[in-house]
Amino acid sequence: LDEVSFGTNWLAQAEHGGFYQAVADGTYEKYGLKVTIRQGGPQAANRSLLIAGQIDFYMGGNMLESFDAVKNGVPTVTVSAIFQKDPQIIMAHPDQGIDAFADLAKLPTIFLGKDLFITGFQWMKQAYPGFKDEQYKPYTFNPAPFIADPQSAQQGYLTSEPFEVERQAGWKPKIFLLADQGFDTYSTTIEAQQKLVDEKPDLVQRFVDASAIGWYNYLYGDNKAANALIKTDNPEMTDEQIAFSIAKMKEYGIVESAEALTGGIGCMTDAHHKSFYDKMVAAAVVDASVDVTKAYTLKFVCKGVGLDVKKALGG
Amino acid sequence: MSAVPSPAPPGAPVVRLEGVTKTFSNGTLALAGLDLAVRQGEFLSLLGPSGCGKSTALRIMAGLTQPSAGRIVWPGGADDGARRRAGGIGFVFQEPTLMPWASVFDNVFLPLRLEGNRRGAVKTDVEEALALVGLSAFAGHYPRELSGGMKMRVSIARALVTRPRILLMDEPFAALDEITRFKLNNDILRLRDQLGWTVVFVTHSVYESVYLSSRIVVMAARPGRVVSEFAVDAPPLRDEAFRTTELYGRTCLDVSAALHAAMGANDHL
Amino acid sequence: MSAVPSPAPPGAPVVRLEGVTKTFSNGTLALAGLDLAVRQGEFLSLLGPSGCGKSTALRIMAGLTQPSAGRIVWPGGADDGARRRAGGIGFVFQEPTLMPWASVFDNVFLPLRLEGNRRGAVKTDVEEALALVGLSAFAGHYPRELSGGMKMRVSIARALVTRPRILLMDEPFAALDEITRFKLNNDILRLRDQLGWTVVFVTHSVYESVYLSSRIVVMAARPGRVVSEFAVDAPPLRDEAFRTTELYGRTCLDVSAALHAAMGANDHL
Amino acid sequence: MTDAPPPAAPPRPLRERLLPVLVPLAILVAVLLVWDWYVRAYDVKPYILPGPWLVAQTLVKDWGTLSGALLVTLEITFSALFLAVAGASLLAVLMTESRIAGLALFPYAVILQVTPIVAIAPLILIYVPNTQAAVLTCAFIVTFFPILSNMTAGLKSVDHNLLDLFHLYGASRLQTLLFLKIPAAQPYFFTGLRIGGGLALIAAVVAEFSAGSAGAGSGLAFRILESQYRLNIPRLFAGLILLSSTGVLVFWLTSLVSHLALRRWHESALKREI
Amino acid sequence: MTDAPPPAAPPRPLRERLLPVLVPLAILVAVLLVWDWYVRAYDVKPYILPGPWLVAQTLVKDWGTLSGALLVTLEITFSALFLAVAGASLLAVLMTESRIAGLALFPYAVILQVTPIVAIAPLILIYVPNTQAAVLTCAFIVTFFPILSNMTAGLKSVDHNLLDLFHLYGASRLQTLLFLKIPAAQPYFFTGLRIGGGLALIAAVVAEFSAGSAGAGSGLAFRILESQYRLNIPRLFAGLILLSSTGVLVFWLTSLVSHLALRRWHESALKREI
Ligand SMILES: Nc1ncnc2c1ncn2[C@@H]1O[C@H](COP(=O)(O)OP(=O)(O)OP(=O)(O)O)[C@@H](O)[C@H]1O
Ligand SMILES: Nc1ncnc2c1ncn2[C@@H]1O[C@H](COP(=O)(O)OP(=O)(O)OP(=O)(O)O)[C@@H](O)[C@H]1O
Ligand SMILES: [Mg+2]
Ligand SMILES: [Mg+2]
Repeated sequence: LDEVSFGTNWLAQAEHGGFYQAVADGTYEKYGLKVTIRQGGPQAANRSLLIAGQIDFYMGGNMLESFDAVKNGVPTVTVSAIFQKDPQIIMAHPDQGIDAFADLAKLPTIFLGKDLFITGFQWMKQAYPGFKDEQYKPYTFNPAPFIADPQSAQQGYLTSEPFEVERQAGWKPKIFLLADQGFDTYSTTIEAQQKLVDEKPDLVQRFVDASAIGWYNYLYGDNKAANALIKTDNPEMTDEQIAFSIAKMKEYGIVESAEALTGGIGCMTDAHHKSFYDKMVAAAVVDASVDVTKAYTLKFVCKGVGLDVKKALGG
Repeated sequence: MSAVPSPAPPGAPVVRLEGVTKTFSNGTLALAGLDLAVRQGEFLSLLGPSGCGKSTALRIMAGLTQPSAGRIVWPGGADDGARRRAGGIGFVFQEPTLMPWASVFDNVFLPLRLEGNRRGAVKTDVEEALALVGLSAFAGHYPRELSGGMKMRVSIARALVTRPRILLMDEPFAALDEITRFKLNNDILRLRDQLGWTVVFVTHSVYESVYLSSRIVVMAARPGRVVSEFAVDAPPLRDEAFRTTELYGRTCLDVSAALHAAMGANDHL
Repeated sequence: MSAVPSPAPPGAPVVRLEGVTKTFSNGTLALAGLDLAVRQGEFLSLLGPSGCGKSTALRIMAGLTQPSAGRIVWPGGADDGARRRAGGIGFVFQEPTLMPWASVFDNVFLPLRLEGNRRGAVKTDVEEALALVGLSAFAGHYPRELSGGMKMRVSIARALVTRPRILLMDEPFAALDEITRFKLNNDILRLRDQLGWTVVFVTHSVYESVYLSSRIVVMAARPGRVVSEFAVDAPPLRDEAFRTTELYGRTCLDVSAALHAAMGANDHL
Repeated sequence: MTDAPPPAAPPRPLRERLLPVLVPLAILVAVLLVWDWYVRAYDVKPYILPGPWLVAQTLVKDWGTLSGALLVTLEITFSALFLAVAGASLLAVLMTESRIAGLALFPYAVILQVTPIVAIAPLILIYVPNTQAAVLTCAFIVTFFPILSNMTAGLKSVDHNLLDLFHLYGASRLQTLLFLKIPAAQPYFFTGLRIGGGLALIAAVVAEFSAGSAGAGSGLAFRILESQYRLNIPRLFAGLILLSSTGVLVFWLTSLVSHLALRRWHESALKREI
Repeated sequence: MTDAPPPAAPPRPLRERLLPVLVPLAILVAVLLVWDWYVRAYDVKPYILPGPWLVAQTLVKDWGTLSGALLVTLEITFSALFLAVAGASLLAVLMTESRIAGLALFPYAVILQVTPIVAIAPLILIYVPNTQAAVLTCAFIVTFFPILSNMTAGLKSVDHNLLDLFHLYGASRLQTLLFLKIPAAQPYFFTGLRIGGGLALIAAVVAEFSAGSAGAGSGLAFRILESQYRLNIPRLFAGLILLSSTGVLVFWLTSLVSHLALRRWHESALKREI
């Protein structure tokens, strides 16, 4: 067995389900891998650990991170993209007359994490006139200020914040998936060091394939064991929340849409990458000098791995 | 500086300690049933072995220490605070007790400042007081830059600068050479004559006490108490010639003997 | 405590100040060209007006202050540090200079501790020194709980506890009553006779200086300098009878006169 | 004729001793009442500011999770405090004994102080073997400087006359340090310790935030952040209150140590004899 | 016969005065050289640890952005320091003047100290009008306690004999405070200020992290975090270095103020007369 460590970018949750599934049901082992999952968390530094070579694979949040890596000469590449759409949302109070995404520009306050502010929000300003820096207030992963202020919007993760807000405040927030508004980055990617890709392509391929199979099993098969693992890593996780997340992922086609439907989970295309890259260049989030093709490799994906499993499970 | 409305008539008690006992928190019995009356206009010296409670008695009079038993009576009227604010008391501590961050001038200026005077208004008062103790040239120096005797003289100047009605002095001249000491002795006698001071004076010098005092109280140690008392029946304003009188010589001998007796009365050394 | 290899023969200089000048950083000229030799076995008193540089001279001898010009010569050999570590010097500062966080016992124990002695081994030495100054009962007290005179006595005990070869004392008895003072005077004379001390002694009391000294140096102030010198030709071990001798009376008068002259020599007061 | 007020009656030790407990307690009750009133009167939602009663209930309910987390945090706190006290004292001694060392090192101590942990946490994680050590390193960095500053100030504030005394008796540097400078620096040291105690606690929390372990073996900080993320605000407050009480306790402990060391001689702890 | 060493030559003021500059500078050069050597020798990639030369270049290149951010941070720093000094001094006075107030308030000051900013930032954001004020509040909270602690210790350490003197001359509480307690507390106060200076800077950074503005008008913290997100590690280091230098400068400034105030009378600043 090859020992492999995989760092996620947040606490264990349903959005990481496929990886836990592959650990739990022995898929990785079948592919000759002994995988340790290092969960991330608020301010955890798993990305630095990938760069420093202390872990082998890292779960990237979106492609911008990879573009930045190229720009700064950091030799990491994206080898697979589990999520076709970034589950990043902006949500607003339901009773404030916010019907379209562009209406958000009317609100005096939008709570955003710093990373989304320097990326997604820059794009919003460019793509939708009316958004301006003055609207920004920092989001500290506590939705209370948003709930308290009807004239505000807030970033969120499709599968998390709306659930919490509804549970606590009792109303369903209006949800705008950024991906559906044009912020079409891949998400929950698998990043690895270029060196690993060059020297052990076989190992990378095995990890990518096993992960995809894990995901099919998680979405359509018996995921109890995976959820148990998730709950050991993150004791706060509830079955209710997991069920909500899985439902949302399916509803919005987070994992399976576009090319993934035919190429299998993890599939990426040059066109999709370029589309996002061009938007980011236009929004001046990314430098035009970045060679976008260096940010990823299509070598390992779109091979239809796991489609059979899906079929077998009746998905 | 400030006028005191109605000074008590000469001879009337200004302050009276009645059966004052002081036990410190560590258990030391410093004073046991001390009775002592200070009369208007008198010059009272306290004499006694080291550690017999002279400083403690003086501090109790000044209201700096509370007796554990007994009481202090101020027949003159007014309460503690008002009396002090009336510029009533001047106090020379046994140690110089200067503010290290303030110049000599500012240290002497302090009591006047606390009375609400502005620096410019009382500059000459401060300068006079400094001149009296021979430190005019050192007004701008800091306490750290002075010799031991000079510090003590600053402290004396500070006590005199308000021209208080009652002067309590705790071994003010111990750190001074004899000539300065004699000069200051005479200055004090003269000022007392002019201003009608009441003085309570702690000293270790029998000669000094006899030269200055109208009354001398000898104390014994642990527990501190009065063992004998002497009146010096001579006019208050004296000069060096007084040291050659028979009264002076005899009183010195008497007081010395009393002091010896007081020391013998306990296993002091 | 520690034996000093070869004490200088009686009469040979132990330490010599040659043309010592001291200007403090604030510009005060404390000493100007002071020449002074301390001889083996002598009891040298420094007398002079307050602020004339006695303490400064003493501190220079002890190596605590560096002269701005001139030099100190220690003919006895060995350098500064070695001399001190040989238990050579005992020093009584003008102020008690006690460690407030240490008990009386520990304060007196300090010099012995610095010599490397363990507490148990020198307990009796400390207790003897405390008994000498009459503070046996206060060994466990803290400096704050003592009277002014008692603090000074702790300081004296601390200087004596190492039985140093040379004793420098800066007005050690100023805060003490006359009886304690006389007793300590006699104790010092006796110990000096027994142990062959060389003593340099600063005092303001002419009588005390004549009673104790084999030589008296009178200084004048700003700039500090020697103005006259007196030898007291009497056996070193004296008693109260000495105070009635003609030599004593005459020397007192002479020294007093010299002191007066020294004070007149500047516009001191 | 007016008599001076009669001498004060002998001190009432019981009341004297109860006061330091009763007064803060009374204020506590007052704060709780106002808090409760505010939450009720303005109908503040529990996910914005939960009432005290709800927080108390949460504290009891989640005691298992929270107390475990508290223990983890306390361990880091006291390790960091211990290391910081030891390190800062050593460095302070070095810097006051040698002028050159002081000049050379102080700027770097300052740099350590002003470097944001959040920014260098990743670097620390890379160079330090495990998360535990990383958290401890971060907490140490935060706690270090105030103790160093106070210790240095203390060591420099020694009475020059006492220094002379030690010089005179040929005290070695070590002796001067042990018997003079360190005792004399105590009042400053203990002030530093009082600041450092609370700071170590908050540093442990911040360190956990930045370099943090997550999941099962994690400390109070993680629980607090997690509650925030989950909008479990009552638990967030329960965690904060646990943290605050611990802080007060640590402060009280360091103050007690300070009082015991100083009460016989230093003005700040001495009762005035009146 | 051995003579004592000749009296020390008159002090060499130039060398004396240059030493405090030269020594840290020498160390700085040494640190830079080692850093440079390490980066080259082990071929450390610039995205892990950029070499000093690269950082310097970045500093120059990005000076426009960074210096603007620095100004914002500095404004918060000095506002927070000023508010903390004022507030802490006032509170320290209140707490030492009234035993009851001291007992009642100190636990709450401690609570303020140990409450993690990150956790209460949302609350602050809700209750405070704008981001600027929120940042200032956070920075203030962090800076407050060390100054309070030192100031309190200072006000309590007044010589009891001097207190007696003031009592004797019927000084009012205000007079005692102004002419005695405050001057006497200076050495402690300045120690607190030295800690507080650096702390205010780091507090401004932390506050910006947690409650902070971003974008055009944002401070150094945001730039540092942004560089971290965007993997622009040389700029991250340039920002850190700017921050450190500012910290050293602030420290040096507070030390200078302290020295000027104490040099004529307090042991810690006084040159020994030897
Ligand atoms: N703060 C204190 N705490 C405990 N005991 C004290 C305190 N102050 C003084 N004493 C004790 O009280 C006694 C009397 O002290 P006091 O200072 O009144 O003596 P004194 O007569 O002035 O002596 P001296 O001539 O040496 O100054 C002494 O035994 C001393 O130890
Ligand atoms: N640290 C200092 N800085 C500046 N000037 C000083 C310092 N110490 C002493 N002086 C000055 O030096 C002169 C001599 O001081 P010194 O203490 O030697 O006097 P002294 O003869 O011991 O006086 P006293 O009998 O009053 O103790 C004084 O004028 C004093 O002002
Ligand atoms: Mg006394
Ligand atoms: Mg002197």
